[in-house]
Amino acid sequence: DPAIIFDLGGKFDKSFNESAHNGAQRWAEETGESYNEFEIQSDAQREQAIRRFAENGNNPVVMAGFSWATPLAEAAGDYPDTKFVIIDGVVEAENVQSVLFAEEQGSYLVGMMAAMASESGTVGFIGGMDIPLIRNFACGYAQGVKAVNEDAEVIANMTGTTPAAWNDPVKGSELTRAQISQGADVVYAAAGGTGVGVLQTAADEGILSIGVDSNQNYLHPGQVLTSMMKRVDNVVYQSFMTGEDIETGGLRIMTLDNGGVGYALDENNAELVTDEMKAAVDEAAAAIAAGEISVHNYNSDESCPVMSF
Amino acid sequence: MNELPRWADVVLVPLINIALAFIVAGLVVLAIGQNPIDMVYFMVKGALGSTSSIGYTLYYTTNFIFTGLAFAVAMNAKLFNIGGEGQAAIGGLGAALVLLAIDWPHWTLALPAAIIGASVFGAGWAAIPAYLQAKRGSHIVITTIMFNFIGAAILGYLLNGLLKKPGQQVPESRSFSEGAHLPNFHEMLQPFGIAFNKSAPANISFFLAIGAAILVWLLIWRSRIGYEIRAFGNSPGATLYAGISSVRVTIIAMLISGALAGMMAINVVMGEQERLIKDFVEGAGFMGIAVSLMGRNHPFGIVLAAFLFGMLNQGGFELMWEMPEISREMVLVIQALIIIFTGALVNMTRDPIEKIFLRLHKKGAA
Amino acid sequence: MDFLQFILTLDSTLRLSTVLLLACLAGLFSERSGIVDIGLEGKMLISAFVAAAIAYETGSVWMGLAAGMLASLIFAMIHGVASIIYRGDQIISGVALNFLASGLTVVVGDALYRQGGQTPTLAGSARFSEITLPFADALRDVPILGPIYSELISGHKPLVYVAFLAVPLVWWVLFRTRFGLRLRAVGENPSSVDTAGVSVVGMRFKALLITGLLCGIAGAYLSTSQAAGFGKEMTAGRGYIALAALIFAKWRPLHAMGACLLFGLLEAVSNLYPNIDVFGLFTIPVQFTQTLPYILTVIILGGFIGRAMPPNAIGQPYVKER
Amino acid sequence: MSETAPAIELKGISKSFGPVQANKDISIRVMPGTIHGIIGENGAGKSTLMSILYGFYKADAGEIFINGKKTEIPDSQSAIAAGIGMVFQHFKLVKVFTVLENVVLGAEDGEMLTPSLVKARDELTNLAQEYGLNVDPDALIEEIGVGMQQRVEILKALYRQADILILDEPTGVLTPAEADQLFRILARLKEEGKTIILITHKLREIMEITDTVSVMRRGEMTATVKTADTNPAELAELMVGRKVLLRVDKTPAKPRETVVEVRGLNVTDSAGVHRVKDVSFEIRGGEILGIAGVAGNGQSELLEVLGGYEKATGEILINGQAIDLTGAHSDGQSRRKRGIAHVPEDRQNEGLIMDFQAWENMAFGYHHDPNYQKNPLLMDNRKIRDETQAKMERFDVRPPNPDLMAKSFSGGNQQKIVLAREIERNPDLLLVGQPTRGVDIGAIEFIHQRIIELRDEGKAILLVSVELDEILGLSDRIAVMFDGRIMGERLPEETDEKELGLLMAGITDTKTDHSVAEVEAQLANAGGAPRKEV
Ligand SMILES: Nc1ncnc2c1ncn2[C@@H]1O[C@H](COP(=O)(O)OP(=O)(O)OP(=O)(O)O)[C@@H](O)[C@H]1O
Ligand SMILES: Nc1ncnc2c1ncn2[C@@H]1O[C@H](COP(=O)(O)OP(=O)(O)OP(=O)(O)O)[C@@H](O)[C@H]1O
Ligand SMILES: [Mg+2]
Ligand SMILES: [Mg+2]
Repeated sequence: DPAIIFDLGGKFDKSFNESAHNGAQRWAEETGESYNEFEIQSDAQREQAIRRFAENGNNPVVMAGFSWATPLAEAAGDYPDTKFVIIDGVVEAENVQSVLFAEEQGSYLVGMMAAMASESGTVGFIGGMDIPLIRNFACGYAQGVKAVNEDAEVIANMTGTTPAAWNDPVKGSELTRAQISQGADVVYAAAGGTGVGVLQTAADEGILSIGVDSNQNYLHPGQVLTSMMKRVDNVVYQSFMTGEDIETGGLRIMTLDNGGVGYALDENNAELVTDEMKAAVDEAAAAIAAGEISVHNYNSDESCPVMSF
Repeated sequence: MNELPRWADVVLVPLINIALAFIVAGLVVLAIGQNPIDMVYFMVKGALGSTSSIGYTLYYTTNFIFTGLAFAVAMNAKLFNIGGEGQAAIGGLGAALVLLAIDWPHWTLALPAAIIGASVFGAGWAAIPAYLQAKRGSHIVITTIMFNFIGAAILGYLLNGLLKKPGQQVPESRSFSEGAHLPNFHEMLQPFGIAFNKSAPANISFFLAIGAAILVWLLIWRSRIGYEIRAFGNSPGATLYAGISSVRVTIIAMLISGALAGMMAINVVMGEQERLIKDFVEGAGFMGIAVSLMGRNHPFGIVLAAFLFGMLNQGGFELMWEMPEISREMVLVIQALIIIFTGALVNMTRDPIEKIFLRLHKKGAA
Repeated sequence: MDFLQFILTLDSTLRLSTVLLLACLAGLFSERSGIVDIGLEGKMLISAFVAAAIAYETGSVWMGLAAGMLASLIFAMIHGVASIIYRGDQIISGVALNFLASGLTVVVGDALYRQGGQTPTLAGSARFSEITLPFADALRDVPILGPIYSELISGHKPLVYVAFLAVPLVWWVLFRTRFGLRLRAVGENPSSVDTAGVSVVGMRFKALLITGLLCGIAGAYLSTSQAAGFGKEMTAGRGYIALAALIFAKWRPLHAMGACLLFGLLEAVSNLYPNIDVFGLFTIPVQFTQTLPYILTVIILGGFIGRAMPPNAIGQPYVKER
Repeated sequence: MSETAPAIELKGISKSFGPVQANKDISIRVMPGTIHGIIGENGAGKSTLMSILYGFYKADAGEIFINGKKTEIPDSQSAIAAGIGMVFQHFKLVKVFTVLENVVLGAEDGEMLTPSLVKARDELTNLAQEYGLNVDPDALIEEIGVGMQQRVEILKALYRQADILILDEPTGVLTPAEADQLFRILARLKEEGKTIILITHKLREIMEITDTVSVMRRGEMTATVKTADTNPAELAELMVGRKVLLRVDKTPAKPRETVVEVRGLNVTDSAGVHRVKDVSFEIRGGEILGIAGVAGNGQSELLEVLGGYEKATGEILINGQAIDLTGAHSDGQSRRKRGIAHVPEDRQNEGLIMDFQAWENMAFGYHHDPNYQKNPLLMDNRKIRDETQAKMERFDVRPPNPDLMAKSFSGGNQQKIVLAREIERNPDLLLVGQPTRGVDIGAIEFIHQRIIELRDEGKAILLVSVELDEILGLSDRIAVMFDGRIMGERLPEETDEKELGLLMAGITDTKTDHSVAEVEAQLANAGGAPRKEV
């Protein structure tokens, strides 16, 4: 059987892990087969969890989250017959497939939408834990905003520096209010479970919000502008489908072009996304896919041309 | 009035209390619709069922021995050091700095250096609350808790900045050099032809912990400073009369305590992760309190209690595979119940048992 | 910083202080009666969970509040049985109850909702909504006073008002009633209360009862007012900060309010201005601003702002016969 | 007599604390309008019996009758309802409360405080006039002296309309003049028809004021007699069960050269109170200097300075060499090295660690002794234990078992352990504080003999005691301290309790007569508040 290991925050974080979980579920429903899963409680359990699955004979073993990189690098060599997939991290090993997402591209699109929806010209970003990955979200978002409105202001806050930052909806809520007080009328939450508090408060306070990872539009219908989709579910689904034959030893990048990232449009936000908005964004998406617009990746040089952290 | 025979005091009462804790935990399990017998079975099997399980159990045991000893040393001076968590975290920082500083040629050189790094940093982190307690009377319980938060923030800051491996997401340091690798049980037992799981994290730190327990025993019950620590703990007022400096005792006890807590990092940071990660302490600092209480602040008892808690931890981990309906936090519930029954509610069982012994005694005398 | 933003910072301060204040007043009763309560954290946590779960199940936030208070009360009573009746160590009992709350909330929450210990998101009547005071909208545009009234004073969730109105009430109970006199006496010298014909056990249990109820409100506030549901470990050390505020306040209700507002302000400022730029010379990192409440607590406890004398009999079980 | 019911009748009261049987089948009758004394050695069970009557403890067996009616007294509330008031050996007052609040506590009239306080203030004025019990209702307890505190306790009982008043060792903390004042109040209460039970160790007081007296021994009531029909010697014998030497047996001192010289000593404590003012004296080898004084007048600080744990200014010379009074080397350890041994006033909180075994206690304060080290790191526990065994036998500690915890020895035997430790160190100067507090008469004899023996070996001894009998009996010279100063020095054979009592109240002109009011006013002037619970 294949197996999936979730990151801290758990499979029902309404965000990243949940997206992975959905992919696995979809596979199970379609194939009628079963898989193993595990939610770790702390960083120190990572290696133990990987080994537990490998020794149990699960194959492939998919893990979602950048934090898996080091423990996987440690363990992978001991199980040459097991195929591993790591999402958001890079491990150079024969039996590991590394999957990265071009978050900056998806964020760019929702940034454009934010700028167009904003009346005040000020938009917000609330990140989870302050790490390069999240800064990349912020940077892509800011680039999208500036592309629409050169003068727009982007207020960015990170929830914290510990993994607890993924799970602090109260803090998310306060940060949202703080940004509202600074004039923001659209906030983008890239903060895992913390984002639930962001979206909640935005809805309570009558401003728009943007979800992340999964489609979060349904959380507050009519009040979530869109969600930056990071199709972790697709990666998990495909990995499970391919099974033991999965190609390893390389890096796979999920972009706008190959459907890895995108923005969500459904009945919950249909009224919020104007035709004009949609047209502009789709055009940009095509341009990015074609390489005509290049969105700067924060990770490439640990800096962002349009904002500082 | 101590009418309980010693064996009843140190064996019978704790055993009854642990049993009570498990009974209540069992009720919780029943309440969420699961079978408590299965739970215990899978936990024991998960903790001792294979050399891999044993390796993990001993690995956790090692942590708990260190943090338990840390709490006990301070507790003998009646100082509630709730700061094991932060002291271990900063101890890890100390060990990591030492191990990252140079390319260590061999673990026999790296280990003593890391021990110094971990214990000096751990002790340093305990020193400020100790000083504030001794000199300014600030309640050590609160200050050490605050230092847990501050320690975590410092570690977070450094792992996001100075110590972070460039270009990576995870707030963790780069891995230590090969030479800093500590022999694990597999490597240690192989020469004797004993097969032990290759990847189980138990390592030579386990023996370091046992050694520390023996040293703590000598320190507390055989040395002069230990005498002073116990005297101060039993009767702070009396130390003035005897010319024992309360400031000195408070600070020394806390330094030793912090150093021991810091040593936990040898097991985790050096022995298992081989790099500095965030939150590697995983509550072991807090669990040290329970371990020490159960072990009645005595090194021998602490080693046994640490093993029990190690089993719980590892058994609880395995339980998630066997009974995914039971959240791993169940382990925390069991541990909390053990603290409640063996720590806070001791007299609930002790009083009646004492009465029984008193009656038997009177009958015997008559 | 313009005036409105200043007001909004204070507004945020009020929201953030509320939990601390409720917990701090809760701790005041316990500690004034001579019982150390390091378990404020756990009581809030269990209440936050139960309140969210019951509010979700019944759809009524008031049911949730009541249930949360009950849960916290049960924890307070366990602490009472351990420390009053069985003369157990109060710190150990408190620490253990904190663990128990951490574990139980997730075990039960996971068993009920299978969401990794979280409760489902609360909506509508399962959450507290804001109260707009009379004329708030009409007065909004009056300079200075308008924003103060309509932003700062009006427009909070009911429990915020409960917390701040509780302050004078607690003061009055403590210093103007028979109960208050006995409460203060039992924390100073329990045998004086005993020989005066008042039950020490009874007084201490009454005190813990109030502690339990107030902590219950604090916890329910977290999950049904400030957030919309329970999340694992959502108290995040606020119980300890409340305890520190209590010491800072020297166990007095009005001072407690001041201390909690200060901690709330620190949190609000660190939310609003995570990286503080000092004259463009260097930046105070966010880790520092976020850690400020803890650092401040240590400084306060270091006696640099006057030494706090706790109730005389605090922490010691009352034993007549050894 | 048979027609009036006794105010109090106890029948077959028994009470155990774990293995200790404090009261065994005790019966007693106290007639209304009388003062009934209870005497007995320490630990005889007097306080326990009274606490049972007051509902503080619950008896294991027995019945209580109040005014002929069987009454259940499960708690103090019921005792108060039955008209009983009690002044405990250790006062039960809230120190940070005012007098008024202490009086009202537990006897409030309703939920609101203010009406109760107003009413109590009036009532206190009345009581003050009626019985001469003047106290400032708004004074904080921690700021008034012990004598005043005792009045508050009596007022508490009267405010609750007690008809039966129990006083447990009320004079232990009072000067003779204050005690006289108390007895006048008690006489007045008796006139009013109140019944009083008085526990005391002082046979003189029993003879002076009681109508009947009961004697307790080892938990049993051994006798009840009319005071008029007995005498102190008989009572002492009833108490101990054998004839007792009520006087100390000693030969005149043969002083040698000066061992300790104290010059211009001043002590200010951590609270900023000036405790010892300009004290100078000297003690020669082979003599005992006794320091008399009401507790809290600087004697304790004097001992602490000499013992090395209180800082001071001035000069102390031991065998002609100055010792450091302020620096880093001023602690108990350095004093011991200079040949000073110290039997502290409070053996349970200072002299011993109650949860240490006897042998561990024998090293207490001397744990740095090189003889006790096995090697530079470890102590030689076996050696300490063997030494302890021998010392315990020499000092007749019962049982002579070095492995028992200090707490499991009786008070007298605990004191012997401390004495054994300090005297066997063969010090040049022995400091002794309250050597026989809480010790039974048999042990007192033994302890006094040991102190005299040490003197006869040529050592200097500084004795601090609140017991005037002890001071008069043991000392070769007596200094009286009041408000931190030495009021004067007397020779025991040339003075008496009355003169010392006046000096203890700070009155140096001891030749003329002084009224009680004068003594009292003088005491009220004394500087420092009482330092710790006595
Ligand atoms: N609360 C208690 N717990 C245990 N033992 C006690 C307690 N109170 C008294 N005892 C023991 O009971 C016995 C009688 O004590 P009690 O205080 O009644 O004596 P007493 O005659 O009042 O002595 P004293 O003259 O010292 O006041 C003693 O052995 C004492 O140690
Ligand atoms: N508070 C207490 N708790 C437990 N045991 C006690 C307590 N007080 C006294 N005891 C025990 O009771 C016994 C009698 O103690 P107590 O102090 O009454 O003796 P005593 O008759 O006063 O003797 P001494 O004259 O030597 O003081 C002691 O052996 C002691 O072990
Ligand atoms: Mg007594
Ligand atoms: Mg005695």
